[in-house]
Amino acid sequence: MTTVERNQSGTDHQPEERESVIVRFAGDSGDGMQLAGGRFADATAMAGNDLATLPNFPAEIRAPADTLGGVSSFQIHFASRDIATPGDSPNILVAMNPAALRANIGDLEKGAAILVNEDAFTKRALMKAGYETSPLDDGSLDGFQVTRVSMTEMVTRAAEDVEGATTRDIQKSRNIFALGLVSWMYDRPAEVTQKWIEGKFAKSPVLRDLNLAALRAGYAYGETAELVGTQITVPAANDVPPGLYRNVNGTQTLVMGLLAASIRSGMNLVLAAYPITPATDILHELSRRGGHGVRTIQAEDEIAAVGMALGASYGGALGVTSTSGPGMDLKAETIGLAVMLELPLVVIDVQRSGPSTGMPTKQEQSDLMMALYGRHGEAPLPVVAASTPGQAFEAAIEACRIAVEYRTPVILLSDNFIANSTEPWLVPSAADIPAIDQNLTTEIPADGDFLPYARDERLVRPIAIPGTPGLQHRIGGLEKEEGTGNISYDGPNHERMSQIRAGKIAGIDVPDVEVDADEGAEVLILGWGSSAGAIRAGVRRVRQRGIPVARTHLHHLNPLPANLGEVLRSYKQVLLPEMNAGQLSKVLRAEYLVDIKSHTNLQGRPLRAAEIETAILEVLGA
Amino acid sequence: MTTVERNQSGTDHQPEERESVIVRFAGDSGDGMQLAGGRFADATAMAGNDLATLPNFPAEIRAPADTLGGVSSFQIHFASRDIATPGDSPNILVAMNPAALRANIGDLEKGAAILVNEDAFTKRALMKAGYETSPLDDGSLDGFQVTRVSMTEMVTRAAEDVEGATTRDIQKSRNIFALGLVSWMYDRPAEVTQKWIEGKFAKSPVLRDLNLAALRAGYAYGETAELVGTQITVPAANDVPPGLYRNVNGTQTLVMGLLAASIRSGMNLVLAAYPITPATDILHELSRRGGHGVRTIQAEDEIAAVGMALGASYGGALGVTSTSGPGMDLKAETIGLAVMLELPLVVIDVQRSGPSTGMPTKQEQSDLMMALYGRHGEAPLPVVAASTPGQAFEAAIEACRIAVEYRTPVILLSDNFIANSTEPWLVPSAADIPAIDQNLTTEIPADGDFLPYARDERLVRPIAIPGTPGLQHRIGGLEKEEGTGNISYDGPNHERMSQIRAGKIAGIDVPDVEVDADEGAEVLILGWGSSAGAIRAGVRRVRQRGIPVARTHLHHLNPLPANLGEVLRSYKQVLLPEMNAGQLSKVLRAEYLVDIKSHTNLQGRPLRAAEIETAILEVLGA
Amino acid sequence: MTTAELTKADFQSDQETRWCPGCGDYAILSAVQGLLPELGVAPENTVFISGIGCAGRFTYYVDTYGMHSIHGRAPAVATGLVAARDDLSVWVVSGDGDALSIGGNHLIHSLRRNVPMKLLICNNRIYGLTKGQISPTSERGKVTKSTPEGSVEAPLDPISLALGSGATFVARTVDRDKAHMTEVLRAAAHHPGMAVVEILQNCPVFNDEHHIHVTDKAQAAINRIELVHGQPVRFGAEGERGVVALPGGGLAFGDAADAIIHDATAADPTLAFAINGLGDPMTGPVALGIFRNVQAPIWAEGVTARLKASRVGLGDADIDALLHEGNTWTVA
Amino acid sequence: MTTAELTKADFQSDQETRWCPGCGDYAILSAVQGLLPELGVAPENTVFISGIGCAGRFTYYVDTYGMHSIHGRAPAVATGLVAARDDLSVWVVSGDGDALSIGGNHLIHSLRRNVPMKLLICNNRIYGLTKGQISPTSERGKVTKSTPEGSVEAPLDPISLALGSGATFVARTVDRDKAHMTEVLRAAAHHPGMAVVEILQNCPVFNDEHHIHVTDKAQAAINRIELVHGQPVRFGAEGERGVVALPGGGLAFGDAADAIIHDATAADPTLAFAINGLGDPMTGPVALGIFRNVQAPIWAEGVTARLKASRVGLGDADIDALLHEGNTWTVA
Ligand SMILES: Cc1ncc(C[n+]2csc(CCOP(=O)(O)OP(=O)(O)O)c2C)c(N)n1
Ligand SMILES: Cc1ncc(C[n+]2csc(CCOP(=O)(O)OP(=O)(O)O)c2C)c(N)n1
Ligand code: SF4
Ligand code: SF4
Ligand SMILES: [Mg+2]
Ligand SMILES: [Mg+2]
Repeated sequence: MTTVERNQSGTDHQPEERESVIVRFAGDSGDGMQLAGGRFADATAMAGNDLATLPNFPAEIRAPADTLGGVSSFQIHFASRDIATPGDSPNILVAMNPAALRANIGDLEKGAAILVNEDAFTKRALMKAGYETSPLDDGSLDGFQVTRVSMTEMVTRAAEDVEGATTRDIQKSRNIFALGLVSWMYDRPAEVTQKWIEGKFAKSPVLRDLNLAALRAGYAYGETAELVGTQITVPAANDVPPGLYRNVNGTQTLVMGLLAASIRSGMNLVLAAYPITPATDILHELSRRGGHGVRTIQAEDEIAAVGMALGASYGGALGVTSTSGPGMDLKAETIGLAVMLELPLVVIDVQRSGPSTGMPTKQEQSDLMMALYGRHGEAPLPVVAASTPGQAFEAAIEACRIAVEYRTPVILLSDNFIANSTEPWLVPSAADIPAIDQNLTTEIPADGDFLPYARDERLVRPIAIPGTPGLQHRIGGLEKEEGTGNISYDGPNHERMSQIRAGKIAGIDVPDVEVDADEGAEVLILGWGSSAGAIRAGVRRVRQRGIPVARTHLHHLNPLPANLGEVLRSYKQVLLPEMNAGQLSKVLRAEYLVDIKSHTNLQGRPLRAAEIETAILEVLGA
Repeated sequence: MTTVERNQSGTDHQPEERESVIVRFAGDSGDGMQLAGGRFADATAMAGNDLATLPNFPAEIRAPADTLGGVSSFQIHFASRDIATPGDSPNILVAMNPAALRANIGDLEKGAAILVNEDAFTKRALMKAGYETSPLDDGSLDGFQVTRVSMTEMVTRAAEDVEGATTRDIQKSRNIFALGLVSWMYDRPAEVTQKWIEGKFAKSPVLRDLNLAALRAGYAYGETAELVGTQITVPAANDVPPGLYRNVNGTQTLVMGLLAASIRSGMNLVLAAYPITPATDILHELSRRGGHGVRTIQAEDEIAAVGMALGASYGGALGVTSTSGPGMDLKAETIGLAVMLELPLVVIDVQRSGPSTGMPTKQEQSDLMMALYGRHGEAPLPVVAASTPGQAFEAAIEACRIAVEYRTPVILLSDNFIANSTEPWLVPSAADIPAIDQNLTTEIPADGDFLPYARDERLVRPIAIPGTPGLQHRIGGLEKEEGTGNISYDGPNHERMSQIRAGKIAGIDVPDVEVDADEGAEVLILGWGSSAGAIRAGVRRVRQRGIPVARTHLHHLNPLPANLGEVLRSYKQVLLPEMNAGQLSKVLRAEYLVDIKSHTNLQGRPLRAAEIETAILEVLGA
Repeated sequence: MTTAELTKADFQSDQETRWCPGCGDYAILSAVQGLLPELGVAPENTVFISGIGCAGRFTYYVDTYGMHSIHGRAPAVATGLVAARDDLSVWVVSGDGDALSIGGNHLIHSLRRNVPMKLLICNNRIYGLTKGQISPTSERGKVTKSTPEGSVEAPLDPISLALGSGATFVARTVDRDKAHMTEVLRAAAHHPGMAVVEILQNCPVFNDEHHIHVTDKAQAAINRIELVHGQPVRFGAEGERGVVALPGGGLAFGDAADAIIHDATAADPTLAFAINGLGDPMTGPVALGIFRNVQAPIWAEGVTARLKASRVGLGDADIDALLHEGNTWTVA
Repeated sequence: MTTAELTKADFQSDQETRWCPGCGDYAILSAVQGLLPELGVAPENTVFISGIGCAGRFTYYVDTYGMHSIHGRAPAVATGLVAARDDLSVWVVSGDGDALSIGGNHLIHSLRRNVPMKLLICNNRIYGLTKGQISPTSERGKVTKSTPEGSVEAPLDPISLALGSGATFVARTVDRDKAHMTEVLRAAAHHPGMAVVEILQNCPVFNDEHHIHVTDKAQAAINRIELVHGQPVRFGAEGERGVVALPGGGLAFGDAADAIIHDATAADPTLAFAINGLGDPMTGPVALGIFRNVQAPIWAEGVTARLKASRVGLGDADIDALLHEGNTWTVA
């Protein structure tokens, strides 16, 4: 085995220091761009930079090679300071084929660097990408810093020493070559990737050696080739809080949150789900955790999935179901039943671009109104939204806490961006996680019958689960008599029960919003969900112009924080950017009669710092 | 056959004239109260009174005899002037058994008349109704005008002349006896009922004669018995517009509206539905209309039903599906598909009391938010609400018109009250119904390809149905490229398409609201759906106090009438009564930032004039 | 109270039954309540889950744990309950519409999974609660309010569908034969996997006497093909007829002497399927009894114990371990 | 252009196919596009409706009318289309998850109704589009991302389920045998009622060669039981084995000489069900061909003509007649 070493002294160039860099890897979906990007991100994290990533998949499993539809990309933004988004426009684009170049060039600003695998720019591939002439030759890339590398040739040569490597394997290692090269260019530690390769291919020495050779070749190419230009280095971030960090995406944290809530509450975790992009990974991740008191079920459809989760809850477990938009539609009736029964249930909606099948692999946060109102009748329930990959951990725990302690279904909103993008995460400690009290009734009340729809001071009902002697009772979707839970068609009782159900939800204790406000700020930028990063970055830009701004972010969409009305009314202007047509804006206008300005975006991608900056300046008339 | 004749001169009492009367028939669900009430209503309509009715069924098919849960009632309000509601508190209650008395007595004001079948007040029946002593004897009915009639005995005697009548048949004719008696008491024409009996039992002379005998006996009992007191007469209404009238419920009119729209548009009507109370009758009514270019399907579930309706629409028919709350939840995903495809589809939601199974036979209008927002993603669609049994005709036509002409799913909201209550209806003329233009594309465009997602000036797309040569194309739930309709994952295209879909709906031409305003009115009472009658009556009461009031009613919930904001802002106060927790209020507050006051009611019954009156006075601080 | 002392009364709730007079559901309820005490399962360890329909009311009348869920979804809810708890005796009570129309998908999938629950289909071949529309088991040509010109659809047969879905216990019985019903339900209760029992049930209001061919004594003598494991499949007033094997494969009606022996435990469901296909369920002859009763892996078997075991000692240390998985680094 | 002059190209749309290289769906598409011209139905009178999944993309590639609907609901949409229009040739293309998991209910109900549509199930025994989870046809023990410890569920068999639902045309074929596939599809196309065809389909990415036992030449020789109407049911490398009738009823593998004669038109679906139950679909032997092909009343037959006829002369007078039904009175 050969070792690749980070060796700055081997080159004549002095590395240039930058505060932040945005790199985008792009190639065919078979080219392993997600892998290359993910490895680059891990190495970057280990180098101590702050970072944010944005994977972008095609909808097809494997679209025909070299077509625009088949392009897959991975963007990473890393810096020596706290950053908030995967970045707007890449400083460098790695394009493994013509289609990748064509699909991504529009996002680049002039002056940006482009690194292409020139071997892939064949006539056929150019044609398939819709190029009539090669952009490498026809001048259309003028103004960009284009570097052409014969990657296919390079890996073939690098593989000469590896005995037993097939042509296919060699082709497949081009992404690792590119990774090696870019790692050199941005001075990333090669050891992290090297270790990963060694672990990953431990059982297949040929592949291990091949990939190590490709990595080394890429790295070495950077060091030696004049072509690549200056090496750039981004020092470790120094404005992030101290502690132990880990690079995570929002699926991992969400799953860890569920597990932590399950362990903290002592409740078994039952996840029933039907596969759907981008929610499926939650099912995948939890299915590996049988040892942690977890049972997962791949249901026959989303209706079954939520029914199963509810059945599990009825049996005393923490019943969870996860899905995306179309699956949410199907779960509505059972969620309404859970509202009526007042049983805990956590429903996770990993939002994607709608309506209908829409653009399943793209970003949107347009399921808020559905989460709040997507059921017949008066069926209020709590809605919690995760805001960043890291925060999804707390959001999941919060959703579980509310569901269990208030006996209610809770909708937890995540989205495609949170689920798939990564960021360094200050790993919390188990001891800091609040306890969750299931508070089951296990004894026959001394003073008489068990009343399943009696209330405590928070309007919460007692729960006795099957298996508890003497507390047998029946619950159902028909309206119930207060206290006994017997069927009741009495009008005033129904009104009272409706008010109790609503009052219970309205009374859930949620923290006040905290405002990050500059002295003299006249505009409040309010966000929810995964717009958090872009808003933070956009606000920073405006502040850098010396304009005072206030910013706050909602994690609870129902009930709303008690101080929110007051906060909204204390600013001359409120700007609410969201990746939908203005949904939260509607909710808040109705609630507080405040003339909130919407900034909306339905372009299937996360918001960008620049557009937030522009929107703020517009609102301010600046 | 014997003839029953209305014969006022046969009695000594001079009939007393009243402007309006409220009668409630109540009995066991097996007692035929709906039938008695319905016949009484028909006779009343034929007598030229204005009227409104309110049937009230138990949820059980046939609850155990004599229990409170099994009580069925039918209320009718009729008057010599225009009336708006089935009335708040009955002037007379007909109670066929103790349970009926107990279940209804609470709605009576002191002084009201009570007519009981005293034979039914057995020990066992009293006990089953929860009476420890007989209310007929224990003084608990003091203050009411109680008339005890041995109905069982009377019908048994009346049946002596009818050969072949079984005991069971005789028992079952008690409702007709009661009907006869009440018909005499309120001077209703007996011929109408008599004709109905003759028609209904044409094939069974025994039943015919038995029921005629029972009717006659009841009528005669009134004429001769001293007990019954004064006969009351309510002259024909004279403040209603002239024309041909018919007594209708909102199911009949809605079905006629669908048929009229189908005939007017020349499109075949395909209704696919899954049974659910109270929507099922739409399926029943339309299933009888095969001769009118109609095909109905009882689907395997609501998802299939809406899928079938959409499939039929795709084939060029007018696809309709009807359901109630729980079924709406299940249709959400397919409605979203229809939004994306831009195909006509009419979805009828006959609202009932929710959430979940709720109180299936009770009244509520709590599905508005779901109609507007109950789908994932940005999926706006038009929502039309019927306001009275008669108006459901126009509402149905309007829903069809919008669906067909704008190529969009439309949700038509009706409710339990509209569906089941009746009122005299000024029968419209076919010639006055607007034409509906399906406007199919049938020719290959001269200028090139057929573009299924091209737009006209209203943003409406062209439709070519299967079978049209040369215009083959594919549509689907994935986002589409503007114009061609090809799959597109392009972000800006998605945003444009989203805006087009929204803009098309927002631009639908709906009439301005008209305000019925008194000079100097400071408060506007705004309603939607079946609150229309109660609001009209409540407003009248306030006006009778000399207080100026303005009133308007919404039939289009999306898009909202263009002048609505202006109207709302031109009153100091806006009061919005609705049978939910304030749903429309929320929508309008968000839209117009007007501080609308809600009057809400979740008691499973229609609003009452008195509560509207009180609410108005409260808002006015009067 | 030990489970040995249980009586029928222990399984009767205090709620008033709300079916129409003469409804077959009363007899089914009574048979179940009569059987439960002898199963030795305490009321608190027994759960009834139902969907919506007249039959769905069942849950309220049994003094165990129970959930009256939503239309068609009871098997899914029961599956979820079992996924967390295989220590309970789980019963689902369903109507023909609930189980076979809106709930068809959950039915076939819970059957293939062999989820341990007893699912009773109260088959009155009609929609009772919604007042008389066709159900998926109504006969072709049936006139109802939704099919005034007669239904144009062939019925689903619950037995065939269950066998086609890989069911491990499949039986048919009838509300008016308490002894038969009890025996079939007893076997279902003892079946460790999923047991589906079709109970022909009268709806005197909307489909009166639809099963008279097997409930009227004289007609039943001719029409009831009794399935008894290990016994020849004979029927007829004198037991003179039999289900016989055809030389080219398949079955037919023939002489009692040639009758095949019923083997409910046969691995191959073919003969069960074939017997059910003979005759005519609407008019007879029709087979009653246990068609199939085989062992197969039970879904979620042992889950309660497994979850409990995996939870022993689970605590903050495990959370911390989870949180620290993978690459980490420290910022000082 | 007359329908006699149609060619494969007339059924090829201008959209780029987007399946993975080597996906079995290419072969299925090609077989269908090859068959369509000979059916004599103009492209404009042909409609493809699909659900969601890799297979669901099919619709975009056929130059007829088409709708890419939502997951599992294509049979319902097709039923509605047929309810209004029986003058079209309606095809539904589905995956194993689309048809049998989320869409199971619509499948069984459209089958019992015998709605005239051809429904193809591209059975790769995996979820392709969502990147590799078990499907309801995956074998017990299958390891996928959602079942890292192996699936604990028995698979559904589409043929058994269809037969249990009363299907009138049921067949199985395989993507790698174009001739067989075309023949089966041709018969399906000519079946006047609902035809369901299971096509064993390779997913090289997530379930490669799952059907190698019937696609590899040597293995296929041993494992393919060819069903040919009117022919003895024989198989084996030398045709030496056969499906034989057992004396007690039922079928088994035996000697070719004793093989039963396959009768796809038998009223009783028992033998079709029995043949399908023999062997093991995952490893072989497994029967391919047409299991059942019988005539039964066709749902909505003649509806286009009937609706048209009932519309002749329908106009304002009819609306007015409707509006005036029942008791009316006049206010002057
Ligand atoms: C989602 C939904 N759709 C429809 C209904 C209305 N509904 C209640 S019970 C029922 C069917 C009743 O038939 P069945 O299941 O055979 O039970 P039965 O009443 O005959 O016992 C229907 C359609 C409902 N409650 N929920
Ligand atoms: C309501 C809904 N749930 C889930 C999905 C996600 N989804 C898309 S295709 C698919 C299953 C694909 O498997 P299969 O039907 O076998 O088709 P294949 O891709 O294997 O051809 C799923 C679960 C969806 N689109 N809609
Ligand atoms: S309607 Fe029929 S099934 Fe329902 S309770 Fe009455 S008799 Fe029983
Ligand atoms: S994932 Fe499998 S089924 Fe889907 S296109 Fe690729 S090879 Fe075909
Ligand atoms: Mg039924
Ligand atoms: Mg598949």
